[in-house]
Amino acid sequence: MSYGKIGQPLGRIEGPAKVTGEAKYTADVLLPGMIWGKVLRSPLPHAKIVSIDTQEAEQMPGILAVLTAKDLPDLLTGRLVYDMPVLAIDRVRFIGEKVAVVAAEDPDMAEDALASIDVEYEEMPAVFDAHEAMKSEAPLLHPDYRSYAHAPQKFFSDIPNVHSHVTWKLGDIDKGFALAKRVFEHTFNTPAVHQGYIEPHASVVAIDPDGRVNVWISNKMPVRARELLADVIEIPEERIVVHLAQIGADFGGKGSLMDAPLCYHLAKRTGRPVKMVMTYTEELMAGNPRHPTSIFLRTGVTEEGQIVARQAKVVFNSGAYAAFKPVPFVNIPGAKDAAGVYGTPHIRIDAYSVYANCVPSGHFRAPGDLQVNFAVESSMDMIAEDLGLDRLEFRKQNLLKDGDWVPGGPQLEEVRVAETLAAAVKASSWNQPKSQPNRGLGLAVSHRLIGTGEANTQLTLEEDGTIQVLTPVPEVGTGAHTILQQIVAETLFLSLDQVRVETASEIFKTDSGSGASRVTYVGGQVVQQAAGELMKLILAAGAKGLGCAENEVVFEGGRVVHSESDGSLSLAEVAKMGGDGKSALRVKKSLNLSEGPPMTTFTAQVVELEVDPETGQIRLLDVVTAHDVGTIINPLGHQGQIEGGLLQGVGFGLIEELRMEDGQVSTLNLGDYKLPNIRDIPPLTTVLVEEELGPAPFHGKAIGESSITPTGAAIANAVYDAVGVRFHDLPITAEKVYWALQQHSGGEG
Amino acid sequence: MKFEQTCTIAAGPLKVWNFLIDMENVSRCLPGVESMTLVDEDTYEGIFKIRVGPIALKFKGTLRVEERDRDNWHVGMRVEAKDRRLGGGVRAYLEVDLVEKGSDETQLNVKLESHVLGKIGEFGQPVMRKKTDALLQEFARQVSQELTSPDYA
Amino acid sequence: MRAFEYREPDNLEEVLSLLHDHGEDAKIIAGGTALVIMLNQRLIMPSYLISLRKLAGLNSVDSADGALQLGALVTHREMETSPVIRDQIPVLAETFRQVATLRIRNMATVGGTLAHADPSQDSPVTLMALDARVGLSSSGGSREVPLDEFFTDYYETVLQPDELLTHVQVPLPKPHTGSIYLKFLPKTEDDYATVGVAASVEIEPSSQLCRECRIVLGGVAPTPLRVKEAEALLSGQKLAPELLHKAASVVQEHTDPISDSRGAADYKREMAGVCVRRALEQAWQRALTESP
Amino acid sequence: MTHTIRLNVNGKEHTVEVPSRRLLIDCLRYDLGLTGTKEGCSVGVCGACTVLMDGKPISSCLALALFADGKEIVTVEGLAREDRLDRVQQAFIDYGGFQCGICTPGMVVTAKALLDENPDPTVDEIKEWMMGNLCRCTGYYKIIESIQGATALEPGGE
Repeated sequence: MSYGKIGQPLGRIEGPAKVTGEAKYTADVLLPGMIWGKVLRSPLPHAKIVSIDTQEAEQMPGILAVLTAKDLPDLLTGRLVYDMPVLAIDRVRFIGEKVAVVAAEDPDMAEDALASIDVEYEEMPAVFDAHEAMKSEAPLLHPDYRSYAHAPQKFFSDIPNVHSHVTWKLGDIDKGFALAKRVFEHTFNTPAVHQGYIEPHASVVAIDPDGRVNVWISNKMPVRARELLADVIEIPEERIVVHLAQIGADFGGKGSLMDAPLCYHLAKRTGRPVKMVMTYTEELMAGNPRHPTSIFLRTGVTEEGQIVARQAKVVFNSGAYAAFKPVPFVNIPGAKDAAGVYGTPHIRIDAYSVYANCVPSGHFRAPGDLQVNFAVESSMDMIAEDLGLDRLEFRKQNLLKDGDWVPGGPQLEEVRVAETLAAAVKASSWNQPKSQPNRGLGLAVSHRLIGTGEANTQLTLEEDGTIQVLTPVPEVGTGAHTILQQIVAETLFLSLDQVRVETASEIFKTDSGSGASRVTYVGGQVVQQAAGELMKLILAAGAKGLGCAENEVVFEGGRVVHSESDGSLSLAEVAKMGGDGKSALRVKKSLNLSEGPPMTTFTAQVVELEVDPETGQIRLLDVVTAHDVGTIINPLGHQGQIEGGLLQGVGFGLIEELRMEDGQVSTLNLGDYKLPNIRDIPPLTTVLVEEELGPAPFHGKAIGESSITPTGAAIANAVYDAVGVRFHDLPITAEKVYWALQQHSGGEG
Repeated sequence: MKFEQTCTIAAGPLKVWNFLIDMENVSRCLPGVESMTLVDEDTYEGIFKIRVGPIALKFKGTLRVEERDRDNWHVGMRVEAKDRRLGGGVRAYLEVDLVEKGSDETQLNVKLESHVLGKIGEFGQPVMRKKTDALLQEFARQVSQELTSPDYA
Repeated sequence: MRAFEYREPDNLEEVLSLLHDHGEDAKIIAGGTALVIMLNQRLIMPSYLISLRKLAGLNSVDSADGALQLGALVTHREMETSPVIRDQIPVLAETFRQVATLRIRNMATVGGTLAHADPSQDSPVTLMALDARVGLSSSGGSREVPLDEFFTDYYETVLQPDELLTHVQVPLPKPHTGSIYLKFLPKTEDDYATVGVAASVEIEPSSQLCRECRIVLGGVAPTPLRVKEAEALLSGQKLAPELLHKAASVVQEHTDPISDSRGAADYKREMAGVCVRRALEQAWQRALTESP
Repeated sequence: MTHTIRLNVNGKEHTVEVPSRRLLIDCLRYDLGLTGTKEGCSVGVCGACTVLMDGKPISSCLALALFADGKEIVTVEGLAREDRLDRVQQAFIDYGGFQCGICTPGMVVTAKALLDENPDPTVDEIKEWMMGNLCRCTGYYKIIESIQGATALEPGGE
């Protein structure tokens, strides 16, 4: 199938704004009379607040308000479960929790005042490790968690501090292990990792004289944010306008209200617009990083090397609050992939999300998938070796097939994992003889079900003949707006400059926003459908204007043409006669997909690396990433998603760790919390295994969360291949490799 | 952060004990203590200064003796102090144990568990650890020196 | 940032007199790359900031009497790109090129990095291995201090509150000398060194024996660490693996690293050994190729 | 404790009254309203705040506003000339050199300085020059392609 606009490697529609500095992010919002808010955070991981003395701070120059929990309504908030106070109420549960907030004429003055607030704490026993928190003697962080609004009753647990326990099952796990000849048990751990977006969270609130609340916020789900904000500031949703700004990347981390409720309270108290921008230190101390996770796998394999049973226990450290988890079961969805890309008849997966006195955890691109894939794909290599099987053949033998079920997913069709894996292997040096000592190859395979949810749009034929596409989804950087433009232009046979994508949240009641790689799938479908309906309206209005019947007109060359006469109308002309005379033609559409298609997408990666045995340092020599893709709507953006995700996967595998000691994050700026830079990138080969059969418009598939997932495991497997040392914990730092090698060679003499 | 220091002092345990339960001696042996005043039987208020390069910390707070177990030669004291200018503080528990090695020889074991809080804890934690370790070492050295100096009776 | 008074004298006398008057209450600012962070984080709160940015005369690289004289205000980028330095002491340009990123190098100054005395910095290590001396001035007079007597502790030096570091003197390497700065970056390419080693080896060209050498490490002690005991091991000797191992283990004994995000203390100690071996080997190679 | 500074930003002279503790980034963003320059890490690592001072890339988060007195500053707003994008800007769009765009002002300013000094850089030279600019979205591959692509375009604007 060939298209006009689909498949074009187009630059971003917001490109000129972004390269000239005109694009406005929340922190760029400047309002007359605007003042600044800064928060005082808890230095203790778990303590009662005995008293807070703000008197001195209030007297300081430029200080306009100092608020503590006593000044706010006694309400909790969260992306789903409401378990987190806006300012700590009587008790702090992590180092970095907000205790008081100051508004001042400038940020320096606000900082001046913070040091003068005196808080007296009474320390309480704290627990930092999720497994420790699950023990009977552990201090309880939220004794009343069952009473929180939207707490997921179906997933309550009697285990201390477990706020959600979700089980996924296929077949009968006991039967599965009974069939197995060999049973393997492995445990893996991954650390907290910050999303690393370069824009720290920012919020601005301005209250109009009539009480209307204007909000700017780095949040990818503005409609949902409005709903959440309405609850926690007790203002009806209709009185709140969330203005959409550019978002300096999300990667799952920008779905909460963060400081917006505080901005509101300060604005209300002072009568001035209030801005709060977190410092990056605050981001690292009190953002919502990827969950530290431990994964226990129990695998049953037959004599022939067939996997027949997989039991998994995945423990997610939620940190002090579950407030940053958006899904209804308030747990991490990626746990359901604990059987990997392998057809396994008997599966039982238990995911526990556990409170502990650390920074609250949140979503980060492919939430849970990376952690679990690292475990699953490492264990595949370990089992193969133990059974004396080739690790590639062992995988091939067990791959998912059409008709297989995946936990928490559908019965699969169009399974293309074998092709994807073969493509990755073929593009790599897998089948070449091992070149040098201390070099190794590793592979890993993952899959990801496409995200579901609700999407909305409004399409309008404007009087100048252009189409305005309104979406409540902000551009978080993934290129969503460009893709929506392409889909509408393609559907309406228009040139790109005739389609303008604009954002607005006011006119939509609900919306899932950006996330879970759903924008192209759900958001694409809704604009495609709306465009189809708009075309019908255009043709009808055109026919009316041309004085003929609807079935006598066609849309050709951007005009409504009466096929029998020469008569035609431009879109601008149609617009003027459309609808009820003056107003433009308009379609407003909503689409809510609760079930995904019976299709998933696969990624296979091969990593080649070299280990310096004297230092443990790892150098990536080559990375091949192969993707099972449908029609690619925008190759430039598609490849960008692959490359960006891959480097985040490399960070997860080799570099990144939000280090904590007794709940205190010790990597508190980007000088210590290292993100990969331009000199750290590995040589990369991308292979696209294309077939036009995706579920998204024009048979596209999702890509946003694909390349990040298998990299950690592929690296771990390559390290093992290179030097014979198996790592159960990420990241695999030079230091860990060095000591493991010392031990290793010590053992062998 | 946890620290331990051990040293041997050429003095009997009773002599060392009597020296250590006098907070004036303790404060003198601890570098950086600027003042220490008795509030009640077991509580002292004081000021303690430490420098890390250009960063000058001045902690003001209390020291409370919480354990004084003469039979087991064990003292435990809690320190809570704040630096208001910088915004941060320390919370620490210091344990001193004496082990009789002979009538004229005592092993001094010092154990410290400390938390550096707020701004001070956020930055330079590793250097603070080193400094604290050095401080404890110096404390043990000073105690030993004073006890064995001819001036101390 | 806490408020402060800003002074920007255009002559040295005024700088020194301000320092004399305000001492501990004042801070000198040049490039600002380290100081502004500490000010911004409110780790330091001086009453006065004395800027050297309008001060003339301390920003040149001069070659005279077998030495390079570096003004304290020469930037890292100038050190990296200066033809004189590249020609006469290439290892110095190589070292400065490895410091942080271009933006930092455009601002940070030679004097600033020495006065800041962060033991993880690169250039003090190489400068020490090159036997550099620093010139310090106060309104009471001037003195010169060898760099290996300059640093006293983490972020601390012999600089008195009323003193300013005005210049650095680096003797030109003797003939048949090879020098290297090796920056060990196991995590990402933009980081402080987990271990940094500067090695300088002068050989006797006919015998190829080591006549004299310098071994200085960064990141493994409260100050840049020169290990004379290891240097002594090498003098009069020929390069051989066992000798390098011996030198490396002597170096390891002298290290006193801290555990941080760049590595635990025991790992840094091990790496100090590896890096010293590698650095000596490379320096030796350079010395050999220097020889006609 | 305020001071009057005179600085030239993107070819325009400004006289601004600033407190001594004002950072250059805040002066540009809030005193002059030039919010194109972004603040990321605040410690000179991420490069989002990069501006050119007398032609050289610096971190405006590490410079006091007072440092800019008498200097020429170029920000991202100063690259395009009369609606014509600089070639670096155009190439970043054409080659997909950004996604969320928060690092882009610092990226294009830094890349512009590179091409001013070295019109035909190798990949290694691009990497060395650009190392101080972090991007979390692209994985940098398309940033390298953008800069290489820019060298093939006519120098823009002027």
